[in-house]
Amino acid sequence: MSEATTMSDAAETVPAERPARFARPSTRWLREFSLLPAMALLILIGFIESPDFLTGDNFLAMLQQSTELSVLVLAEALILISGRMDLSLESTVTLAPVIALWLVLPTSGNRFNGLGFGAAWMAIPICLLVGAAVGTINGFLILKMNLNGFVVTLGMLTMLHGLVIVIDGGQTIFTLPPSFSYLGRTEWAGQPASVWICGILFAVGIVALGWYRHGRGLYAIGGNPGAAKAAGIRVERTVWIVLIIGSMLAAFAGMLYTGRLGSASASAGTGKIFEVFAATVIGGVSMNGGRGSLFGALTGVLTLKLIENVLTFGHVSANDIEFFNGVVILVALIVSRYTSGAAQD
Amino acid sequence: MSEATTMSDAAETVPAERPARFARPSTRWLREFSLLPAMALLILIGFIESPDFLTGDNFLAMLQQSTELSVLVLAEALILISGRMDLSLESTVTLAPVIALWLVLPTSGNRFNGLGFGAAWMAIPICLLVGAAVGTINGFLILKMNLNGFVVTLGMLTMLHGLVIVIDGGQTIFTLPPSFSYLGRTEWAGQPASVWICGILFAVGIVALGWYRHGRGLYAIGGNPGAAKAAGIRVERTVWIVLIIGSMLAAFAGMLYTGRLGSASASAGTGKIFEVFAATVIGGVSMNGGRGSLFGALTGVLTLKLIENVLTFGHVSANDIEFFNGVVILVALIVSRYTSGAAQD
Amino acid sequence: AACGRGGSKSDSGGKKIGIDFPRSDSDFWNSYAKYVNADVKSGSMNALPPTNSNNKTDTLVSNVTTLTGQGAKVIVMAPQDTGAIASTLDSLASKKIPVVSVDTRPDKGQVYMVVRADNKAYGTKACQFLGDKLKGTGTIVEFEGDLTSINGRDRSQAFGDCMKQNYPNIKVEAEPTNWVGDTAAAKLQDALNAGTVNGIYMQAGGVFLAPTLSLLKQKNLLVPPTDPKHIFIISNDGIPAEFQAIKAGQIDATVSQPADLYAKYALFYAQAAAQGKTFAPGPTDHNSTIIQLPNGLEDQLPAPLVTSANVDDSSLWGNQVGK
Amino acid sequence: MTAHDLRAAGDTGRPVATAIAVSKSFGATRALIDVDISVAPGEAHALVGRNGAGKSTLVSLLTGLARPDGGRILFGGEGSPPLSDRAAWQARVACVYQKSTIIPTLSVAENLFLNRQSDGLRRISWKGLRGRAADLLAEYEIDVDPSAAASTLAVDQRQVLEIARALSFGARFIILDEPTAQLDGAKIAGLFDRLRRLQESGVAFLFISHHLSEVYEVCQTVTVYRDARHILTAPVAGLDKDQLIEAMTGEDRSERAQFAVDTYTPPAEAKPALEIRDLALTGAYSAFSVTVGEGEIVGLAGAGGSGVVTLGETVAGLHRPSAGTVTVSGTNVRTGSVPDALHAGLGFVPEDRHAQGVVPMRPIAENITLTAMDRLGRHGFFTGDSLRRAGSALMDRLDVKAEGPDQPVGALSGGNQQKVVMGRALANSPKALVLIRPTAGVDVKSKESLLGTVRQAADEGCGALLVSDELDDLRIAHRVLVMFKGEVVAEFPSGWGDAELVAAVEGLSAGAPAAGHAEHTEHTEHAAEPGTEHEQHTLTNNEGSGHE
Ligand SMILES: Nc1ncnc2c1ncn2[C@@H]1O[C@H](COP(=O)(O)OP(=O)(O)OP(=O)(O)O)[C@@H](O)[C@H]1O
Ligand SMILES: Nc1ncnc2c1ncn2[C@@H]1O[C@H](COP(=O)(O)OP(=O)(O)OP(=O)(O)O)[C@@H](O)[C@H]1O
Ligand SMILES: [Mg+2]
Ligand SMILES: [Mg+2]
Repeated sequence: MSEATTMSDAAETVPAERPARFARPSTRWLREFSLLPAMALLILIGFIESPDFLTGDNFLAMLQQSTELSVLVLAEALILISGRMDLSLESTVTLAPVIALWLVLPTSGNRFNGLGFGAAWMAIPICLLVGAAVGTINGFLILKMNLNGFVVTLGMLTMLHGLVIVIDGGQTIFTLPPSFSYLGRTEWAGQPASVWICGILFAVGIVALGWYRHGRGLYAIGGNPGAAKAAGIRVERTVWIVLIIGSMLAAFAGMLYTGRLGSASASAGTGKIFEVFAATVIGGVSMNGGRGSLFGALTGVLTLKLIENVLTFGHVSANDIEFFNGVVILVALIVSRYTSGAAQD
Repeated sequence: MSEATTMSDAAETVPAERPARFARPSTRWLREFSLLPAMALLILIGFIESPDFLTGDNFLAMLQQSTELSVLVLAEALILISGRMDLSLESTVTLAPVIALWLVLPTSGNRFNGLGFGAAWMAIPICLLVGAAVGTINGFLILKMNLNGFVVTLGMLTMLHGLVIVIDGGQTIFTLPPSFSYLGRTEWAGQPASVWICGILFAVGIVALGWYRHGRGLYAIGGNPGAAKAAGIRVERTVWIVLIIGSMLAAFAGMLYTGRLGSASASAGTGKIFEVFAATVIGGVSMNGGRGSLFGALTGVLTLKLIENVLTFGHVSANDIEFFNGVVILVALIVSRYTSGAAQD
Repeated sequence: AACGRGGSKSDSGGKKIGIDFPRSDSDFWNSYAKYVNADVKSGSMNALPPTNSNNKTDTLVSNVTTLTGQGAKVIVMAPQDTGAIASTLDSLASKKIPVVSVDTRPDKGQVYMVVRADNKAYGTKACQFLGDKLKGTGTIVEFEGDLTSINGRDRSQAFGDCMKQNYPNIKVEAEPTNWVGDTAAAKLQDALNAGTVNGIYMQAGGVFLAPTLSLLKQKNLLVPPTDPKHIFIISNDGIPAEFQAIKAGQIDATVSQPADLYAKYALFYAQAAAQGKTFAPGPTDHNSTIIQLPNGLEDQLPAPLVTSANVDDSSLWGNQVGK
Repeated sequence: MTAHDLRAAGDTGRPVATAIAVSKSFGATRALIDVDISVAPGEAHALVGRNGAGKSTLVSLLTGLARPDGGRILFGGEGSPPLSDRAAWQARVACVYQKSTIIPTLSVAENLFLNRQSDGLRRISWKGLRGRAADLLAEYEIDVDPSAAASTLAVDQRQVLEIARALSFGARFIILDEPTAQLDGAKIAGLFDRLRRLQESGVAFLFISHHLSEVYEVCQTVTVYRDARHILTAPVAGLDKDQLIEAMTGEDRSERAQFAVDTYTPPAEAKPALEIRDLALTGAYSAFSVTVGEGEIVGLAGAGGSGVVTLGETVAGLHRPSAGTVTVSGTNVRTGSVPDALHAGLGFVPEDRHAQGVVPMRPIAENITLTAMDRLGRHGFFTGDSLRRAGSALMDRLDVKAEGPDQPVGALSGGNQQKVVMGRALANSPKALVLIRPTAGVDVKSKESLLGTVRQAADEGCGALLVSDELDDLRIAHRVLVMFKGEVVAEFPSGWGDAELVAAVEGLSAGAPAAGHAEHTEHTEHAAEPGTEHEQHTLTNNEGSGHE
């Protein structure tokens, strides 16, 4: 991944073979939609498999189950577009709610006793603050101390997960303040609140990245930090803000997750970061920065979810399911490679 | 991750800081040794903690426990230096021995029955062949179909792990051919055979990368694939070979692992790939290709092992151990950042 | 008063049963799945094809949604993360869908029946066995499971409490391993380097057995119990490999976690739930006790201690699977 | 094939390299259509054409990096080797590519001997390699440590390294694709010297450059391509510069804009557009002051290492100076901040198009409006339409040739990319401009159009500080300051003679401190005698302009 402080990555080098993808202008937009054929195929398979597949209930369930992953993918997509990466999002998902609960829950009366600090409604702002703090620390280590972003966030991944266990002793916390449970349970206009919120977040993100000055700036930063700097974009500050927003989104995902599952624990998000990357990159966001769209990333999430759902409806035997999961991911990749007509990066 | 077939990705020309007009004697070599101070610190802490720490037995044990990780790190370092990455090594570690056992073990008489195909000694060559096959497939998907290396190997990671379960039905295989157990148990000249082999592999790798044209070619490819091509290096072929060698090394690591643990199962290597990356990148190998050394990567492995060992000897409580692990990794990173004096990438 | 299997032949009232397997990469759960599949195939039941949640709560939650979407009226599951399933249980309860939980006891949320061996008893049995063999002194290495799982916590806690109470002179080195065999082997090697080890308690034979034996073999410590260098080992699970090791004198005992009974009684209670039967705390007709939980009932199945004396008992599930 | 054979072939007139009716397309783009070229032994053959004419594409075909779609390539009358046999290609042709093929992570020595560090499967002797590299560097009078990492070299040093490497193969045919774009006068003179000597020993060259004066200086034959087609091949001697430019552009010379530059007479109540007071950066330049009036263009000339580029970058906010102030049209700028300079009304064209200029994968419209996105709509929001409209307007103004505003900048030829960078500087209607080498690597026609844009901006009231060492650029300035080793040593009003300006740039003018001369010889990294070298260089430029 490119580090914004070096100008070297985005610059092109060397003779011959400029990428052929620029030849026809139309194909560039295909990148955003390149997963749609794969998705259509999956839906067709699901439709053939079971009459219960193509139902509003099933699709709604899929959406609801994808909310946290979507929010995380939104965060990672923003970070990747700016030319960075953050592995520690996975731990922030668990850490932020646990710290919020720990501070807010009363000092006695439950299996897990908190510090009774502040009112119950403060759980949500505290949770977001924890996210912001994690992002700030990551930004400091990466941008100010010039440490490698991959290893820093890998170290943070371990440390923050460990911190959850230090705080909750490895137990699950069941006592949730009403604000958390509200998010997990309420419906607005017949749909789960989390689906609405997630939709709104994506809409805001898509608008900001498409039609807002600072959003467009992220592409410039990820595409060529040196050029962005010379054009008057505050590269370091912007990247730092993106890291903070990313971690706050992860904290928010943690809130949704806690609300939906009705509990918070260290084991909640384990291994999720792989899924996050898979969805983001399948969705066309480049690991090298500067390329990709949030809409594409969203199709990435939905594709993974569809794969899982189709395999479940297909009654693939328990022993074979992971194998087929991998196979279908690779097939989806190949299909999207040929619909977009471009080499992936 | 840069793709060798496009020439534009690799780092180019202008470094962030304007270079001095007359190049200073280079500090590049510090990069290789930058972890040594952190290691010395860890050893000091261990020495203070317990008289059992600074003993030949303990260090030998650490070495032996690091053999498989080292071999994997060797593989990943080669791949990263050539400007690629491979996540599927983790699954190859389990898949290769399981397929070898499945083919070789007799058709009856054990709880896990194989195909009885070929003699028991063939387990080792088959295992390596499986590794080669995985590398070949990865190379084909990445180089010939131009798919993104990160997602391809992520898909393969899932698929191959799934394949292990398809083959062994999720059971642990306890019956090992003598060749496997030999590797895990024998001592040569008083040291475990695996430690010797691992040492030899690293020595070969260090010599090849340091003193042979084809080894140096990897740095050129990772540093600027277009330039490497222009200089007459067969970029695509070389990268493919590196991917194959990497997977074969992973298969070999799987063999050592199976031999040492006395059994093979799908769950054996889970999550190891994170450790592999942590060790490799802490050891100074760049995720952007073209930079880093095998010796450095080895110090990365040993540092991680030392951290674990020091924490064990320090009798850190079970709840706190992961937290401290993360903290110490970050501290080691910072120390090595300031000893090497260079920004990390 | 508990019911016998009397009603098991009758049909389940046409109500579909949805079954989710927790993971497919361990011997124990594989055996469990085999027993369940055999029972399902044998006909008497109206079960949907089982799903697999691969040790992920998320997948479990969505599998449950899918199963109920397909019309399941009873759910059999084995939530590995016993906390994170709470609101799923709540929502199932609100749909009046009873849940049978296998092996793990959900921390919160209504369950119809938990089918589970008493994990605390595992820890206690292991403690007593080792305590007796070591005659109250020595050093024991304990491979703890994942502390975020209730089974790991129960076993560790019971073992630790019992040791503290009954054998204060035995030093217990509890090593967190997260159920990873490799980690266990490394910790054991460290412990052996640091001094003598007289006993080992491994909380899961499936993952810890082979690495432990392999290491001991390398260190020439696999010696018969008569040898003073012998390390007494007790395991948990009851898989065939453990029985083999007991017969070979490599380990001394294991607690058999009855995969067959888990499967049998999971389905039994699922059918009972479909038929609307109810149960009350107390002893059952199959050598177990139903106890009251805050959120339901738990049938605590017997988990026999297996030593060289009874390792050939054909009623043990480890002697029935494969060969 | 031995050198003797080749010489013999030359005697019989058989060309060292021939391309017969080769074509090459990239997707829908036709880069070459049935073009020919033939390079005779011992000949220096120039290939010229506008940006995107297909010159570099021909180079990649001639060096075996790409396969022609049609047509044949011959070496010494024989068919070309298969693409996979790189060694055979390298034996026939050596090349300095337009884009850097230096690998920044490797040492200088290793870069010089990449993939030939040792023979076959032999072990590399690092000591031997460093020795060989030191010899080569000494031979080419390059003063760098062979064991330094290539990433620590300056751009021009890398370019010299590339040239030395290409020449070191001992091939009888050498291609140089814009080798001089990154070099200053002294180094160019050195290079030409060496080329002439090699040529005398029978080596043939294919020389690509946008500096037509260089073509006249070193080449005997010139081939012109235009829009992927072959236009003409003729002896240089019989072709004057106007004819050559006409062949390249397909337009009559008389239609081309001419810049008559007058002395600057400030308008009645003109405020200064850009005022720099006592600006200094330790180690780079000291106490620099200048006032650029509205509509005035001030040239700032300086050789490599003189500090002019760093000065320009400081004014634009890329560095924080150790002292001094910058005022744009009366507004005091917080130094060291690009956004502040931008906000005060400063437009900036950076030195390096690739590293600081364009974001290659993003559309033209986005690149060209990057400095002015907040003006596209309210509160920072804008629509795709307004972006495209603003982009198109700027593209029209700069005469950017492209499929449309949505095309990624990376797909444009170098000249058009440079226009985008210039457009970016003009996008926020600046009151003052800082331009660093704004025409680097740009063809004659585009150069004129770029400079025309600068003039136009000045005529509309914008003040400009033009940092460059190209005489053609500086010709549009009302006055030129010359900096040497961080100090302003001379100032010329318009109408300066090339010779005096070049002399000042090289530190030889009357105003230059005496000590400057002595240091200078060390600085230009030439071991040659200073006197002859400078004479030659001055001559070079005189000769060049003589053709105008
Ligand atoms: N790999 C490629 N993919 C797509 N188009 C390409 C590629 N290489 C070159 N082109 C296009 O082919 C045309 C010729 O390009 P080329 O680089 O040969 O021009 P040039 O004459 O060398 O220009 P300049 O003077 O700017 O270097 C241009 O339109 C360019 O955009
Ligand atoms: N930010 C800075 N701080 C300190 N010294 C600097 C800085 N930037 C450049 N220098 C030094 O100032 C001197 C002049 O460098 P500069 O790059 O400005 O010259 P230049 O005219 O651009 O030369 P070239 O043609 O080689 O690019 C050099 O010795 C350089 O190392
Ligand atoms: Mg060119
Ligand atoms: Mg410069």
